[in-house]
This record gives sequence, C-alpha cells and structure tokens, in this order.
Amino acid sequence: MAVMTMVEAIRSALAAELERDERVLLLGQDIGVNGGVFRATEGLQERFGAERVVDMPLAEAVIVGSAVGLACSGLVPVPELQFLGFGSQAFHQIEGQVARMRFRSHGRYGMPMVIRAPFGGNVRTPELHSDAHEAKYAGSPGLKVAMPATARDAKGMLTEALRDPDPVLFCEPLRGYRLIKDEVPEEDFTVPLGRARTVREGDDLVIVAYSAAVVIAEKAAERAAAEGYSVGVLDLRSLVPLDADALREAVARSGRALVLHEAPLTAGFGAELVATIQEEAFWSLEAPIGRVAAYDTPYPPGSVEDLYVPSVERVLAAIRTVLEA
Amino acid sequence: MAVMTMVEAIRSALAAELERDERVLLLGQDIGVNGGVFRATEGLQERFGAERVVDMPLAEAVIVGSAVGLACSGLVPVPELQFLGFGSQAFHQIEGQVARMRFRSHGRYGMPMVIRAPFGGNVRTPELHSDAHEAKYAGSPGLKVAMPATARDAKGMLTEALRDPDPVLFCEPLRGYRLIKDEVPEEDFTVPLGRARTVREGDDLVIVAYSAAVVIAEKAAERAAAEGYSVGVLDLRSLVPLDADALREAVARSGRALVLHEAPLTAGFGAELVATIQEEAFWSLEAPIGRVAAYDTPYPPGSVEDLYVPSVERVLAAIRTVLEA
Amino acid sequence: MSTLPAIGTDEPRCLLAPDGTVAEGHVTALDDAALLDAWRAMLQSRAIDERFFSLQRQGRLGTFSPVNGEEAAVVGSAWALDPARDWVVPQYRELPAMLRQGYTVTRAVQYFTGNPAGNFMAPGVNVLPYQISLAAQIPHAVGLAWGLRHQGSDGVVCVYFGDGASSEGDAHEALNLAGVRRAPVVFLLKNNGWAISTPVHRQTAAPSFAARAAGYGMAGELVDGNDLFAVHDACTRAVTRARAGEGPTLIEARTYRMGPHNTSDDPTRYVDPEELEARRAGDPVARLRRHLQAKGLVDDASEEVLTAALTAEVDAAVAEAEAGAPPGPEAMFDHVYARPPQRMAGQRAAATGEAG
Amino acid sequence: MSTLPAIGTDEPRCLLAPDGTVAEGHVTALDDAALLDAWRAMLQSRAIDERFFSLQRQGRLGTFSPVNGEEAAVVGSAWALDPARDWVVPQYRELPAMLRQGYTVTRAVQYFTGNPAGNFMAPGVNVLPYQISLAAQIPHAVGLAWGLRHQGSDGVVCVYFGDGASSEGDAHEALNLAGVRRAPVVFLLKNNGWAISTPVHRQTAAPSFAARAAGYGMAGELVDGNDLFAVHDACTRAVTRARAGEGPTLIEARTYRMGPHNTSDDPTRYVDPEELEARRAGDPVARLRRHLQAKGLVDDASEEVLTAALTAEVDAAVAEAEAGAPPGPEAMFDHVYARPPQRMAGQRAAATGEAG
Ligand SMILES: Cc1ncc(C[n+]2csc(CCOP(=O)(O)OP(=O)(O)O)c2C)c(N)n1
Ligand SMILES: Cc1ncc(C[n+]2csc(CCOP(=O)(O)OP(=O)(O)O)c2C)c(N)n1
Ligand SMILES: [Mg+2]
Ligand SMILES: [Mg+2]
Repeated sequence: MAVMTMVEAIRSALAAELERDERVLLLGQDIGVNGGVFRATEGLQERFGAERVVDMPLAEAVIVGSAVGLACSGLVPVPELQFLGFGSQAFHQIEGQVARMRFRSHGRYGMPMVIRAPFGGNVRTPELHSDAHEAKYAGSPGLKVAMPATARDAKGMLTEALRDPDPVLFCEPLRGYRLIKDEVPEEDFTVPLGRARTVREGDDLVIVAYSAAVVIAEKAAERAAAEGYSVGVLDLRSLVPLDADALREAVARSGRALVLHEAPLTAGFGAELVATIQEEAFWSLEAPIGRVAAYDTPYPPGSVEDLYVPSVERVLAAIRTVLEA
Repeated sequence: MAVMTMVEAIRSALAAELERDERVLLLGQDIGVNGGVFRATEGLQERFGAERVVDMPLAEAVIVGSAVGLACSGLVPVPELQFLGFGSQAFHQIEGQVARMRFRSHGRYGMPMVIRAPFGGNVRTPELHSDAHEAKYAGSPGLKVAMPATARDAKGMLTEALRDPDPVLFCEPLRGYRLIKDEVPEEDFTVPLGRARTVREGDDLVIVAYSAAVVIAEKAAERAAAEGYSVGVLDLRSLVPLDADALREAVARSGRALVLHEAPLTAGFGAELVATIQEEAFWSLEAPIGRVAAYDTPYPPGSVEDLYVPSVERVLAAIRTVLEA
Repeated sequence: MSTLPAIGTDEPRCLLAPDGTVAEGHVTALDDAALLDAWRAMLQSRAIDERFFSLQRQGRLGTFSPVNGEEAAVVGSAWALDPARDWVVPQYRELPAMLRQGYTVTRAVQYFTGNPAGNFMAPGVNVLPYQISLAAQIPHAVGLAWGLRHQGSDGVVCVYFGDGASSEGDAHEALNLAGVRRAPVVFLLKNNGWAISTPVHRQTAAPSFAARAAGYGMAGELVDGNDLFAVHDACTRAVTRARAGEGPTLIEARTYRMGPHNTSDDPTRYVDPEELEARRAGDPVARLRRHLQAKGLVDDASEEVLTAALTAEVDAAVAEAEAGAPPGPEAMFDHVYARPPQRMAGQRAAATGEAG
Repeated sequence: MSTLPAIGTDEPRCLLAPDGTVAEGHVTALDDAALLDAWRAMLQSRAIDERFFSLQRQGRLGTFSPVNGEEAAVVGSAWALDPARDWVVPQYRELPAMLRQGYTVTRAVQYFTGNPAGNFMAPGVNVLPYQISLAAQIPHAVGLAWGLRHQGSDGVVCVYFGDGASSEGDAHEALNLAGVRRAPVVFLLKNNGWAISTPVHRQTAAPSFAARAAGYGMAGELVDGNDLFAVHDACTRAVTRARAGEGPTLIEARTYRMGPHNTSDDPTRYVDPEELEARRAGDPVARLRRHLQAKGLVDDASEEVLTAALTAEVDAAVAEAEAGAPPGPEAMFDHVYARPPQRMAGQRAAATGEAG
C-alpha cells in the first residue's frame, strides 16, 4: 500500500469516482484551473474537463443551491465550500434545502450530494477560515456529517459518501491535509459512515474525538501512558450517523471518558457525545465525562490561536482531572 | 397588575423603549403598516413614525446586516426575523458579523442589538416556519440567546436585552403569543439574562425547559403529581448566559432530571444541558438524565406536527422512565 | 448585447388590451383549442381559490395563498412550455402551472391539509415541490437547467418567483450564475405589487425588475402580466432562445394580487380600497373573457356550465383527498433518508410502536 | 432615471491617458498639493506591499493581500472623501484608503501578525474593520450610512468590494436596500479582473458591473480604475450626490491585480504571462508618474528620496509593532462581550490563571 497525505487521498477518491460514475460533477471556487486552494482537485479539470470540474462564481448559496438542482436532474454534484466557515452563507440552502428535499418531495427528489468543506485551526488563516461548525450541521436533520481523521478513512469515507443516496457534509481538516499521512489502498474500497474506529484501547479512560483532534488525542494518550495511565482513543468518523454502540462499549470498558473537539464548548458536538454516553452507559460511569474544546469565543487571530485550539497539554490536564475525580 | 398575553407584553416593552431611548429603531418585514404578521409591532409605526419602525425589503441578510451598520452608527437596532427559520438566510451575518463585531474591532464597535424571532410549532404554519434553531445560535460565541416562557419575562427580558450592550437573539414562542397570559407590571422593570426561574419545586425529578416547552413541562409535572411524583420545573430563561448554578442546585435536590425542548434531539440544546448537569452535579445523579425533544427529522407538515413536538404524554412517559431507572 | 431584446424599463408590453382587443398586427401563437384550454385553466384556478378558501375557513385546509388576479401570468407562461421535456419550478402561488405539468388537484388538497404526500410529483411530472423559503428555488432551477443540458436534453426550466423574493440574495446569485452558464432558464418574476403588506416601491427603487437582466448579461422583458398573449409571447420567445442554447431570460410580468396574501392575511390593514378597485379593472380573466366572447368562442352560458364542471372536479378532488387515511407517525420519518441513521430508525420504531 | 448618469456598459471613462496626458478640457479637482499627497499615498502603498511581502516570507507576518496595481482605484476614491465626516468600509485590499482616514501602518502590521489590536480603529477614525467574509461588509455600509443620516449627519460611506464579492447575495441585498432608502453610499466595486484564480468573465456575463445600477434605481458609472483622475472625479460626484440626499452610486473601477491574490497564492498557475505583461502597461503609478513628471512636480530623484523615506516609515512601524508585548491568553476573551457570560468568564480565568 502507498502512503498518502490526506489531500492526496481525497484527490484520488474524487478522481476514481469521476472516472467510475459519469454522473459525478465537481463545482466550487477555484477548484478547476487552480486545482483548489489546497490542491484537493489538482489536475482533475485537465483530466475530466471543465464541464465536470466547474469553476463557480463567488457565491456559496448558489454553489450549494445549484447542486440541489443538479441532483434533481439526476447528477451527483460535489460542491466544495472553500472553507466550512463560509457554509454560513449557504446555511439556508444546506439545512433548509439540501437536507430536506427528499423529505419535502416525499421521496421523489433524493439528494445524492457530497458537500466538501475544509475547516480547523492552527494554520494562521485569516478570520473565519478555521471555524468548526460541525454541530450546527449535525443538528440539521436530513444531512449526514463525515469527519475523517486519517488519509485511509478520507478516501474510503469520501467514496462511500459519493455513493450514498443521502447528502453528506464531508469535513476535511485543513491542518491535516499534508500533516496526516498513512497507508491508503490504491484499489476501490469504502469505509461505512456511522462506524467508529478504535484507535487505541485503554482501561482507565477513553478519549472520544473526530477529525484532526484524533491526532491530538493520540499524542495525549501516549503522554498519559508515560504517566502510567491506560488511555484509549475512539475516532467517531461521522457525527451523523453516530456510532452509539461504540461509545457504550468504550465507556463500559474504562468507566471514564473525555470528549474532544476544536469547536467552542457550548452547544458543541461534545455535548451530544456526553449526553449520548450518559444515556448509553450511565451505570458504568465512574466519574463525570470531561469536555475539552475551544473557548466560548470567536476563533481568534493567529497570535493566540494555538492557545484556543485544544492542545495536547490541555487534553492531558483534562485526563488527569477525570482520572482523579 | 394587568394580565397580558405574551405578544402584548412584547409590544409594550418595544413601545416603552422606543419612548425612552431615541436610539432604538425597529426594522423588519411587514412590521410597520401591518404591525407584524403576529401584531407584535401593531400601532408602533403610527406612534413613532416610519423612520423608527421601518418596513424592509424581503431580505434577511441585509435586515440583520444593515442593523450591524446602524449599530456602528450609534443606534440600537431591533431587526425582526419574521420567523427564526429564516434566520438561516442571515446566518452568516448573525454568527459571523453580529456576534463577532465587538471582538473583531477590539471593542470599538459594540453591537447593542436585539434580533427578535418567533419560532415553535403546533400552529399549522407552512414548512420552515416552526423550526427551533436555538442551539445553532447558542453555539455562536458573541451572541446571547433569550427564551422567555411567560408574558412577564417577555417584557422584562426584552427590556433587559434592549439595554444590554451585547447582541441578543430574542426567541418568541409563536404558539404562546396569545395562549401565554399572565400578570405583567405596567411600570419599567427588567429581568436579568442568565438567571433561571424555579417554576415549581420537586423532590423526585426536575424538568429543565425554556420558552413554550415550560408550559408542557408544567402540565406534565401536574399530571405526575396526580400519580404521586414530586416533579419540579426549571425555566432556563436564557441559554447564553446559562445558569449553571440553578441547574446544579435543582439536580442536587432531586437527583434526577429531564431536559425538554421543541428542537430535534441530536445536537439540540438539551445535549448541552445534560453535559452541563453531569459536569456540575454528577455525584448527585441517581439516574441517567432524560431528554425529550422532537425527532431527528425535519419539522413535518401539519397533519403530523402534534406527534412531532414533544407532548405532555411524551414528557410523562419520560418522567416515568427516569424515575424507574 | 445587441442580440438581446431591448428592455422597456417602465412600459410593460401589452398585446391584449383590457377591452379584449388584440394589438394591431399581432397574431397569438395560441390557436382556438389552446386558447380555450388556457381559459379553462384560468377558470379552474378561480374555482380552486374559492373552494380552498372556504375549506380553510371551515378548518378543513391549512394556510393557502390564492392565485386570484395572477392567472394570465401563470397560465400564459406555463402554456409556452412543453410538459414532456420542460420543467416548472414554483414558489407557492402557481398551481395552474403545476397542474399543466401533470400535478393533480387531489395532491394540492393533500398538500394544503398538511399531508406529506401532497408535495409528491409523480414520475414524469416535471415540477419541483412547493417552495416556502423565498427565492431558495431559483438556484435549484438554474442547477436543474444546467444538469438537463449537461445530460443532452433540450428541456427548459421556468422558475417562478415574486417581487418580494427578488430581493433575496439567492435571486441574484442564481441570475448571475445562469448568465455565466447560459443555462436554459426562464425567470418568471411575478410582480403582483405586494410582498404580504410591503408594496413594490418599498421592495426596490428599480424602474422595473426587468432592468436587472442587463446586469447579468441576459435578455429581459417587461410585460403586462394580466395579458395572456403578452406573457405567452414573451415566454415563448424566451423558451425558444433557451432551447437553442442562447441562454436565460428574465421576464417581469406586472400583475396584481387581487386577494389577501393568504388565508391568514387581512389586506384591509394596508391596501387602499380605491387602488384595489382600480386594479380590479385589470382582471386578467375578465379581459380574456371579453376577447373570447368577441371571438364568439365562449358566452355566459358556456362559462356557467364550465365553471360548474370545474367546481365539481375540485369537490371530487377534495373528497378523494379527504377519503384517504390520515398520515400516521411514520409520515414523520418516511423519505427523510434513503439510508436512515440508526438513531432515527430507533425514534421511528418508538413513535410508531413498530419493532426497532 | 433621467437624473442618473448614463452607464457606459463597456467603455470605462478615462481622463488621464496611459501616456500621462489629461483628457481635452478636463480640470481635475485635485490641486498640486492634493496630487502630491495622492502620489505619496500610492508610493507608500507600493513600499508597504514590498516590505509586508518579504516579512511574510520571513515568517514575521501572516497572509497578506497586496494592493499592487489598484492604487489609483483606492486612492482616487478615498481622496474624494472627507475623513472628518465620511466613512470607509473596506474589504481587505484597500489599506491606502484606511490610512487616509487615520488608521496607522503600525496597526496594519499588528493586524497581519495576528494581533487583535490591529483591527482597532481609534476613536475618530471612521473606518470599519477589515472584512474577510466577502460582501458581508456591504450591508454594514448601507446601515451605517442610513444611521448617520438618521442622526442628522451629512456623512457619506464609501464601501469597497471586489468583482468576486459582487456575486454574493449580500451585495445584491445591500445595493437594493440602498436604493430603497436612498442611503448616502458610494459602492466602489474594484474590478481587478480576478477572484483568486477566477477570471471576471467566469464571475459574470454582464457587460459591466456598473450596468447593475439601473436595476437598483441608482446612478452607475464605469471608470478606468488605473486612472486617478477618472476615479476621483466619479467618486467626487457620487459623494456630492449622496451628501445632497440624492442617493447612492455604484462605481465600477476597472483595474488589474498585478500581483498574486495573497502571499499564499501562486498566480503562475492561472495567469497568462502575456496578459499580465500587457496589463502592466496600465500600471496606475507609472501613469501618474508620467503626468507629474510632465507637470514638473516630481522627478526620479525626488521619487527616490520619497520612496526611501516611506520605506523607513514602514520599517519604523514594523519595529514599533514588533516591540509591543505579544498578546497573551486574555486576548482571546477581551471584547467578546461587554457583559461576559459567567461560563466564558470562568474559561478566561482558567486560561489566564487569574482568579475566576
Ligand atoms: C426567506 C423567507 N422570508 C420570509 C418569508 C415569509 N413570507 C412568506 S410569503 C412572503 C411575501 C412574498 O412576497 P412575493 O415574493 O412577492 O410573493 P407573493 O406572495 O406576492 O406571490 C413572506 C415575507 C418566507 N416564506 N421566506
Ligand atoms: C464568503 C467568502 N467566500 C470565500 C472566501 C475565500 N476568498 C477569499 S478572497 C477570495 C476572492 C475575492 O475576490 P474579489 O472579491 O474580486 O477581491 P480581490 O481579492 O480580487 O480584491 C475568496 C474566494 C471568503 N473570504 N469569503
Ligand atoms: Mg408579490
Ligand atoms: Mg477581484
């Protein structure tokens, strides 16, 4: 197997599906000639033509909204939000239209669509480029929300999402585009949504995370191991569908849990995870479930962003708190 | 004291502040000549003129976005979203601009603004008119989110919000506009944000709710009392700020809790409440905290909406489950 | 730009005068059969408005927005389409256009009684569902037209939206994209003078909405929306251009909402009764009636018979819709996902009492 | 409409020819002092672009978008404003306009080093913060202008946005509202040919952005954006109209982005080198230089001295900014709320080690 970066894995999944399924069509800002600002679509317009890899005007609502119409016509549109933060410009189209069209039309118009959106911090982007809005989409029924943490999952889950008849918001950690590297099968394969991945087992505590935060969780777990704690890491992979069984089993094993994400604490998806865990595994809980998240403030300018996004140290401190509770 | 409906209480608070503070300016769709589709602003344009009660074009983003500029000019704008569901059209202006302008400008441009928005179900409105999106706004740092459940609180909290230098999303339960009636002081008074209201004490379980759901909670508590259970009801009043102390004390007393709202379950604000409660009062919990919410589906057409919005029966059933756990 | 029709920024084009006479030298593309078919559709719309309104008052129907006054704008445009390959993307006040495409009155009754099945378009019915989120359907129409063309079809999409909806960002983004992609779309902007209580002069300072076409590099036309011939003529030319790959057209049909915004609206609060009276003189149905009577195609007697028949049809549809079993709890879950998440499946089981 | 200036839908108005000669009979409102002041601002902008770019390469500055090529469009418009009562609402590529209003280079350095204080406009500096969310500032500008007028000021707001931002719904909603309210706004649309890698012909099919003005009932002008005189002239007339209560104007300044979109962009991937060369001939600084040299107001020697002085100023500002203590954790919490919720206050205490 070849080692790929996450952005290479994403590109290869897009290329393979463009090749395999002529209904697939990519649309977005700067995705064509420029190959995407992160090069996720590099070379695809040359290979598949400007009618299947389409540079769009600077207007998120119509990038997503026209994708709704493209889907109604029988195609599989893959709109790219240059940054998840600018999904807010299309929020009414995503939560109000994409997510509801199948239901609204009583099944006539399915929305086989994947909305790709990079997000996440620590890379000194300008304001609004790093925002982690996943909970707002996970709270929009009709949508599925995928959050891969490895290059392998990025390819397998994106392929799965492209073949899923339901609309999927596919969030890509921009910090991980090049930093996250692992072995990715060349051949066609899919990773189902809604099945969490056990990154490492642990008897004392389990950290539940997704996307780039999984990397932080792993590092913290290693550091904790050095302190003599057995800390497991569960990678959720997708928020909707949510793998409640995996949450139950992981917590049943260790009795203690920590949820971790890059979004602010209040009403972040970590709250849903805590609520689900205590519903599923209340009686095995030996301590309050900890939450490590960004602060309840807007994503700050670059000089302090590394203090804002949860760090290995903050996770470690939280691990100790939960273990000592 | 006079008994007022909630819509009368809201109208009286708006009138009083328009009278008291010439910086206050109302803007929205159909709020002038028509007095608002729910009559919340009836008579205000006649009384204060078309320059202070302004009918706007049909465009939510610029209704909110121009309010940002009005606030920068030194005014206190009160934009109305005809329905909270259409706040999604202005989502980028609300979460990205209103909520962040003070922080972005390092304090130069505060946003003393109140965004009024009716929401909630069971009244046979067309699609998208009943959506309860509060968690999406509560997860937008820089914003405050108010959710009054009584006419008295509606007047007192709206007055408070209009005087608060921070932007407040003020959610009004449209089902309660006329159904919710109680005694409201004629004189000027305010109800602080972030201080929950104990609706009734209970030794066996406490229901945590807000807005119109408080009425459902009260009815369920009464029914439960008939079955011999002592069930308390806590009205949060606002989601941001959140009264964590009241949550701790209420749960400490009964050891069992149920959170209730009209929004879908997943990533609803109830998840934040469960997470907060188990952080604040884990050791006094005697059973898993229950959640009663709408289903994880889009708000359905009228023929089935009463099955969708949590009913007294569903709350009662959940009470029994939590008590028997 | 020279290839694009000139835009009359204040004088709508009129071919069928209020007195029922046709403009010098104009020959409508509608032959007598088509004319009578359109006439029937306009009367049917009136019959539906009336019945639905009273049903709503009896609590048998939910909120409903009558077409009343806009029949020529809706029928004139829809009759320029080929239901077999062209599409209608409605807002919520264009039932006659949806029916022409194959949607049924029975489904409409279901829709307005809050039955999810009411928004189902049977296969072959080229219509998108009712759109409540104003202007949100306009981007859909552009994508649909683009997608049809991408797949080799020569179908054209006619999207309806109001003067109010035109102020939404979605309208702009969609018009601009359609220009860039030369998508085969007819943008039928029904300017009925009102967005609930907001008069059009508070909606925009533009001399006409058609004047916006130039800013998107597309053809624009301003027509008398109460004139079946003018609307049909402009729309036919727009459809021809679109089919030929010559791109989209923005048509502003100037008409007037003769009734309330919807069943819960009270226009006496904001409509000047004198203006309303004056506008009633422009009634598109009365105008077509004069023309058809002068042509000897209809008379009061035949109209009475036809109206009675149409009303009976509506009643039959109402009966059929009401005869159906009311939706159960499963209606909240059906069609939300093709592959439902486990959690929603569990909620469904709990709500319906089925095994999860 | 007759009161509104006609819109040239394809030929931008030019007053200062590329060879530095002034159009027959035109007398610019800029006297020699003002001219030299504008010249200074344009050279300062070049000096800042250069320094900031190399600082970014050294890792001392974050992402930065140079003004390079658009100096006349920015300076020509800003010089038509009265900083004491008029306002500038920027996108992110209009530093010279912000500086004219009283913003400082030191703050700019802070901003681009990710220091929250960099976006602070001192009292009296009539500028809104940098806007990253494209077009989101346009509604703000309309509300600001409306609010000023509401409070009896005769201030005018000049809002800058790009050809790319013009496609956003916010641009439409704001332009339309400004027309309805006759808000005193000058919409300065800087058409620099690109939105990152998207050429303007993929952005819109319109013959010009100025052609959109008619659709909002406002004045529209298309000017050569590399022509200081044409931009200043159009803007001056627009400001005069706005101040007099005659409403907003949409000005399209046709210019060209001579450099990369920003410090992380590689234009060689998408810009045709020949086109770039051709466009360089339109360089607004070179054009003004020719004029001023012909007028005998500047020469190579004086320019060299001035550039050296300006560069020294920039270096001093950089030094000043870098001398300041780097922001600590409290910077994440300061100014988020005037009355912080208890929970955020607790988070602040934890993050800063202060007592909660
Ligand atoms: C995005 C959005 N905002 C507000 C509303 C509430 N609303 C329903 S109809 C209407 C007026 C629409 O006017 P117009 O587009 O002219 O259509 P008409 O009703 O005149 O046919 C409004 C404001 C809505 N449905 N959607
Ligand atoms: C709403 C939004 N979408 C996308 C982006 C990403 N982005 C930053 S600059 C840019 C191009 C802007 O082009 P234009 O408006 O012409 O301004 P210019 O950079 O040419 O000055 C894009 C797409 C953004 N900042 N905001
Ligand atoms: Mg209308
Ligand atoms: Mg540009």
